[in-house]
Amino acid sequence: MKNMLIKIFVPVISVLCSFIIGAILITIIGGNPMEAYTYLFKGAFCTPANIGETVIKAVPLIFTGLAATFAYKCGVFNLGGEGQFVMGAVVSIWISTTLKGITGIPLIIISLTLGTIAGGIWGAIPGILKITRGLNEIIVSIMLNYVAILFMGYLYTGPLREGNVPQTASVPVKLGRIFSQSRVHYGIVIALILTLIIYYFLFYTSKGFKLRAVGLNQIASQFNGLPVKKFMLFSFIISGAIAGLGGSVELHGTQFRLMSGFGQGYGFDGVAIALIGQLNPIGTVLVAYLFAILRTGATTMQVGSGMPTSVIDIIQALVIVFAVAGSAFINLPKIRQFFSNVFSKPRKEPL
Amino acid sequence: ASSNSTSTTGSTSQVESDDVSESETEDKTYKVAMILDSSISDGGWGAACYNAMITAAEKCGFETQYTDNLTTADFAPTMRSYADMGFDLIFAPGNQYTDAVKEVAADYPNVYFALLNGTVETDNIVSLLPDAQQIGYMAGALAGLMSKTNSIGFIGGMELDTTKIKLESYEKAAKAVNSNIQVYSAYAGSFSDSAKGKEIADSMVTMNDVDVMFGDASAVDSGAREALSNYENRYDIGQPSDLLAIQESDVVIGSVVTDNAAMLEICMEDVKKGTYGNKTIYGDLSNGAISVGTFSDDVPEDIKEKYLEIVEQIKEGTFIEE
Amino acid sequence: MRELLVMKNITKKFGDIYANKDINLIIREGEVHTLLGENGAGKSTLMNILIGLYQPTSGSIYYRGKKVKIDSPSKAMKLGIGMVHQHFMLVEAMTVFENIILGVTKDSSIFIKKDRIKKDILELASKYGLNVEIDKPITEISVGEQQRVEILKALYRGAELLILDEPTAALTDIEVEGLFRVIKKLISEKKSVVFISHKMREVLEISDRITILRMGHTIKTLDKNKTNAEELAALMIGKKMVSSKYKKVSKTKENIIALEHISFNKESKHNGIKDISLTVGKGEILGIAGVDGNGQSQLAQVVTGVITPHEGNIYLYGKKVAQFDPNDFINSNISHIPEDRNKMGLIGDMSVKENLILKSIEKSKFSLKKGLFLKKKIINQYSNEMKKKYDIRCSSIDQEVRNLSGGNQQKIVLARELEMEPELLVAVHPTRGLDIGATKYVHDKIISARDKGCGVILISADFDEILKLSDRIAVMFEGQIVGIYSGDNPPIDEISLAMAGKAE
Amino acid sequence: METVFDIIFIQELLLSTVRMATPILIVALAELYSERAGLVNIGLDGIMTFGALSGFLICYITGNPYLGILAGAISGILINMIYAFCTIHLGAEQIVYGMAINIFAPALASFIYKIYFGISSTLVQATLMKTVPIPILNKIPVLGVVFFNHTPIVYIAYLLVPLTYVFFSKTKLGLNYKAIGEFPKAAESMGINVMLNKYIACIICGILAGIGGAYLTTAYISTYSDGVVAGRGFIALSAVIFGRWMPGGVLLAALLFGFTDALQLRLQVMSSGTPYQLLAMIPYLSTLFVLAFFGIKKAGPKANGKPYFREER
Ligand SMILES: Nc1ncnc2c1ncn2[C@@H]1O[C@H](COP(=O)(O)OP(=O)(O)OP(=O)(O)O)[C@@H](O)[C@H]1O
Ligand SMILES: Nc1ncnc2c1ncn2[C@@H]1O[C@H](COP(=O)(O)OP(=O)(O)OP(=O)(O)O)[C@@H](O)[C@H]1O
Ligand SMILES: [Mg+2]
Ligand SMILES: [Mg+2]
Repeated sequence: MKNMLIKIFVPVISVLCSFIIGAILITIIGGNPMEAYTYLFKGAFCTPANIGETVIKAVPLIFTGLAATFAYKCGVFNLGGEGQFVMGAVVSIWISTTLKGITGIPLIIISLTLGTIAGGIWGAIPGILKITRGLNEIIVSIMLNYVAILFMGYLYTGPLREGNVPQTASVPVKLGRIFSQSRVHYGIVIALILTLIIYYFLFYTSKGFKLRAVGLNQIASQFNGLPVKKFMLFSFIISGAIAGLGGSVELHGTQFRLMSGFGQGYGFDGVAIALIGQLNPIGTVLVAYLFAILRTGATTMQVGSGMPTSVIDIIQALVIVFAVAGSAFINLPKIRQFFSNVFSKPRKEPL
Repeated sequence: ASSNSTSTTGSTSQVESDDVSESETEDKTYKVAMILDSSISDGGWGAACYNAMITAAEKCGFETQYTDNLTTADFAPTMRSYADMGFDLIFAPGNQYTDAVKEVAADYPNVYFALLNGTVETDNIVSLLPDAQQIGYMAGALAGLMSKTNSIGFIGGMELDTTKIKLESYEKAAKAVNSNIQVYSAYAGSFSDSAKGKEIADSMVTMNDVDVMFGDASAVDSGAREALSNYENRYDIGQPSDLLAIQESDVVIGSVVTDNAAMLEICMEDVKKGTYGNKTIYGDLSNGAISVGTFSDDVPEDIKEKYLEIVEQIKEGTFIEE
Repeated sequence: MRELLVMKNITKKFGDIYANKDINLIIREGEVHTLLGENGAGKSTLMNILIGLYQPTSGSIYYRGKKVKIDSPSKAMKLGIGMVHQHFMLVEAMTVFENIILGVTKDSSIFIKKDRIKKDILELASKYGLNVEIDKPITEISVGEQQRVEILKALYRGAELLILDEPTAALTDIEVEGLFRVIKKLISEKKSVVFISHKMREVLEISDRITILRMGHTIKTLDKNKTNAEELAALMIGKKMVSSKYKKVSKTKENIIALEHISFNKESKHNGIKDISLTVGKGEILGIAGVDGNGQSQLAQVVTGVITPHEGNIYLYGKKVAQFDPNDFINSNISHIPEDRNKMGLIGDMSVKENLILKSIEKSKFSLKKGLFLKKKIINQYSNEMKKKYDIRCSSIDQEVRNLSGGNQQKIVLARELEMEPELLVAVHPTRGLDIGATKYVHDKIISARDKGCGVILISADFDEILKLSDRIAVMFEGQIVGIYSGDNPPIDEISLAMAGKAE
Repeated sequence: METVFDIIFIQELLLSTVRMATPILIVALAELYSERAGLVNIGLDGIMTFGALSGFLICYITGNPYLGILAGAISGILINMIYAFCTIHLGAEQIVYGMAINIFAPALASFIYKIYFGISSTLVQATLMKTVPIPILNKIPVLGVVFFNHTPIVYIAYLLVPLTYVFFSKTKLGLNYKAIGEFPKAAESMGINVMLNKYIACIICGILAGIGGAYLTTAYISTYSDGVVAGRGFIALSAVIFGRWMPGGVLLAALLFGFTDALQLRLQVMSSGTPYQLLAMIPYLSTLFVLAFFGIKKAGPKANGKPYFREER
């Protein structure tokens, strides 16, 4: 009970803190913080369309966040979310624009599936290099991000270019919209179902349990008969596949084609989201949604109040800084002790 | 900051009708907004487009606003926000925004869109199309005339279509004025990595003895100019602003100026008159949207004369027959 | 004798738990003062307060009559207090030399004057008979040697009060004797020693005075000469303890495991095993005696499938093992109590419950459809049962095992391994660091497993333990088996010589 | 066309390699100091950007590039203190704070630039640091130009490599410092002040990463624009891992990146037919191949990335 209270209380306080500093900043540059924040709120929540935009924004973040969560749970640092996201989309666009004779939902399903596989393969590379050659996955996955993005650039300026703009053709079939008032597409449903599956897998199945064990102590896992390397490779592949599916969904749901800047920054956002969400799939979704609120709201706020875009980025960073600092703060041994002194009945003998 | 936010809560599909009636009253202040995927302070494309909007807006009495450093995924939502906020005209300076503009324009029939380098014409989208070929020809001709080493260079930021056309016609024009010309080109893969621009220019000079360069890569170009300034008799041709009119330089010999403001002005007037849509405003030498910039002293009089003659031919369409 | 140090009313809370409550302790100059207490009684905590690693919740410390505030280990060092921690504080990526000079500011030079310092250290080492290979990386020296390095570290810093927190847990008898010589030399120089150990024989041999802690409280301080083992044990656990003697059995015909010419050589020649042939029968305990660092770890890992031998074969229940994989060995009913419970046995960040079912989660008892559905209720029920049956003291089965005392951690490993009803149990240092109560408990469990027909390979550096439990004793030296003896009336002197490599 | 193995080509290629490797080297050393104390900082890109801005700004105002470098160093420290406080004192996740810096610092830099310079159609230029050839040495054929005709920052960067080596393997402070990244509790119990050293690590990291950024805008090019850093921080991060947490290795890694990038640009100029994206992949792919070929099992400082609290078990 007291834990729940603290868990809700602290993020709220942290976000408030960052807003106060943001307000000071806005005032300094001659803006009106109240007005700005009103826009922020309106932008994120005011109309069904705006709420929809927020959800749309959250979708790719959920995928990359889940990808990071899955890898980190097994103790592997997949920083290659962006590359896997992009490769998923790349294969999807290739398949869906070249495959003849299939249309409609079957085409989407094929396209998403192959995108997922592509992400999985891209994720498998650092995994294989790690378990066979002992290479550090961080460096490999960062390098692969650059390669994937350049490869995508090659495709949309070269072989898959359509017309006179450096971009690919648009996907022939798009993910359907759920509501008529907003652009929210079925990608969010896929994301949420995936979240539940991952949550169930990690915390309610034996394989998930073992995967977490490997993530926490590899040596003990090995001594206790868990196939450590298999799990590590598996988590790389699944992590990549999740990101790849994310890229595919983003392609079919919102972007429809590849062009410069596709998927930019989602990989690292995902890592931050997963960590802030305490490596819990549900937490990941919530944090991804918070990020999305900040971003859609921020767009409106910037547009409405006319502040430089950078101010919005500063406020966003402050939210991260304060939110994480807040939760780290209450987890400090000293502070935990303080809380337990305050809340619990005193005098408990040692065990 | 905006003050009439009360009427801007309309849904995506339809902007409320009182907005429309409002736009017909005379004392309405019109508003124009610009979106940008790079920075408006990049000293290149972004800055030029922004300044064009400011210039045009001052003339036509528009209020202005901008959002820069956008990622691809944010193009559409940002324009939607502007549309919701009651902006009349949205300026999207680049054909990479085409999709997003089309999508948002379809949902906001009463908001107007100006798409630079675009090829779309609808009821509320107007394309502004400075003639990339003419720009390339002009730069190429000047480079060809000025080069003493018979090697000239080109730096692209990304492989945009306009960039490719510029490169192509740059090469053609240079070869037309000097058949021995060799053209070297490279892409920085970025519009902001100035250091890379410097390295590319440096390697072109040292390896290929390039002595005149032209670039289509914003901040990267300024890096290239820095490399050139380390050598004697190496020159750069500027664009889209008239660089020598703003800043002194011992490298820049002239600029191919694109006056997007003139084209934007036409759009703004159309907005006011209510005659917006279904057209492409071409920008070329003949309507002054493209022009010859200030020359430096390094350009000898005879070359200048010859060059201006060629520009005249380009304007007439007789320079290179296709 | 003058009082060197007084700790007054020291209280230390961790979260809700009082690790120390109003503890009073007086250390005199030139004495060996022993702290005795069960696992989790608060000995290490008290000493960590003294060394400045922990800050007491309340209470005060007087050193040479002056009140002092020890807020960091460097402060303690300045006062002349040095400590050898229960868990080694050695940086594995560094050499012995580097570990010894870490943080020392004896001379003002920026650079490390290697040759001069080395000479100093070696002089000090030979003065106290602490034999160390100064240029070897920590990972390449044995546990016993690591212990010597720890002591050297403290001495090199010029400690007047040396705290030794369970220094003998990982040492063999011969090494313990060496350590006691060091302690006696220190005392003769008027230095003081705080000694912590669970081994009553050692406590009675070396101490001058003994303070007993129980559940965070000071129970009593006694003079060594005015007490005996029984009284100490009773004070420690709060009740009388009956020590047990186990009967020995002779080897049955039926082999559970047979090793034929097994060799494994990983890095150095000291680190492998060579040409080992052994059998373990049903219902017998084969004790492996030997100085720690003679290949016992590798032996244990080979017979549990963790590492693959380079040469030789292993037969399990008469069938040749084709592939070495821990999981296959587990499925063949082989249990393993590994030498380092924290590193190899337990997942510290997981709960008691999760560690208990780590190996058996996919059994139909706990899950359906190959683990797709877990029977959470049954798992909880089982864990609570185990908590009771094995007397695991934790606040709940959901507590992270990282926060349990060593004894309780070991009980979790024991519960997990024995509940599998193994046919072969490989137990490596099963009672290292455990108090006498817990030790007896573990011994009883191993014996009862044997009596149910389980074959046991018991590897221990504690010779007493080997003698007490083993039905047969094999002696290891430099990776080889140098002799096998019957556990009933074993020739102790002969075995000791064999352990030292002096068998004929 | 010239042959590829032309001596001038090689000289220019190497010169370009040295120039391009320098910022990566400085920043990789920054990360090396950070990770050796157990602090993984992926916010290098952000610190560099802010260093680039403040270096440029001060250089513009004072006309002195050296003051610009100093400003870069100071601002690097300031930015990195956010990371320092949250990760050292609060024990918060290091990756998250690196990310936060990567969002925060470039935004702040962009903001300050716009406020100060407004929007102009060309980039504002400041004074560029002059090269200071080293007498005699710069007369050595080929190598003289390649190595001894640079700005002082370049010399300092390369000098830092042996200095760092000496610091970590020959000095007491270096030994103590390394112990913190390996086993902070042991270090603490040896009387080493872990917190203090971690802060020092953050200060060094801030200084070097800030200088790395300021180098770009005061000694490499003389303008600032958003995005000047262009991902060099992440390359530096990789260089540390590639270099196995050793200064010599880091130098090699930075040179490899610099070399392949310089080569790639030249290949682009020479072969205009090849899609540039494929050539631009060369630095990344060659890194992967070199790594895969040699294979590194080294995991870096043991306590890297883990929070440390004195009273935690
Ligand atoms: N850092 C810590 N955080 C939380 N609890 C702790 C910590 N250190 C010790 N404890 C708890 O304090 C109590 C005393 O532990 P301590 O390590 O002092 O026991 P001990 O007497 O040394 O036991 P052992 O013989 O097993 O070494 C135990 O309940 C333990 O769980
Ligand atoms: N008491 C001792 N006195 C002197 N040297 C010793 C002592 N104990 C062990 N050594 C030496 O320490 C060195 C390293 O032993 P190490 O622990 O690395 O090997 P090991 O124990 O055989 O391997 P494992 O740890 O797998 O059992 C050997 O040279 C060994 O002889
Ligand atoms: Mg203890
Ligand atoms: Mg050993």
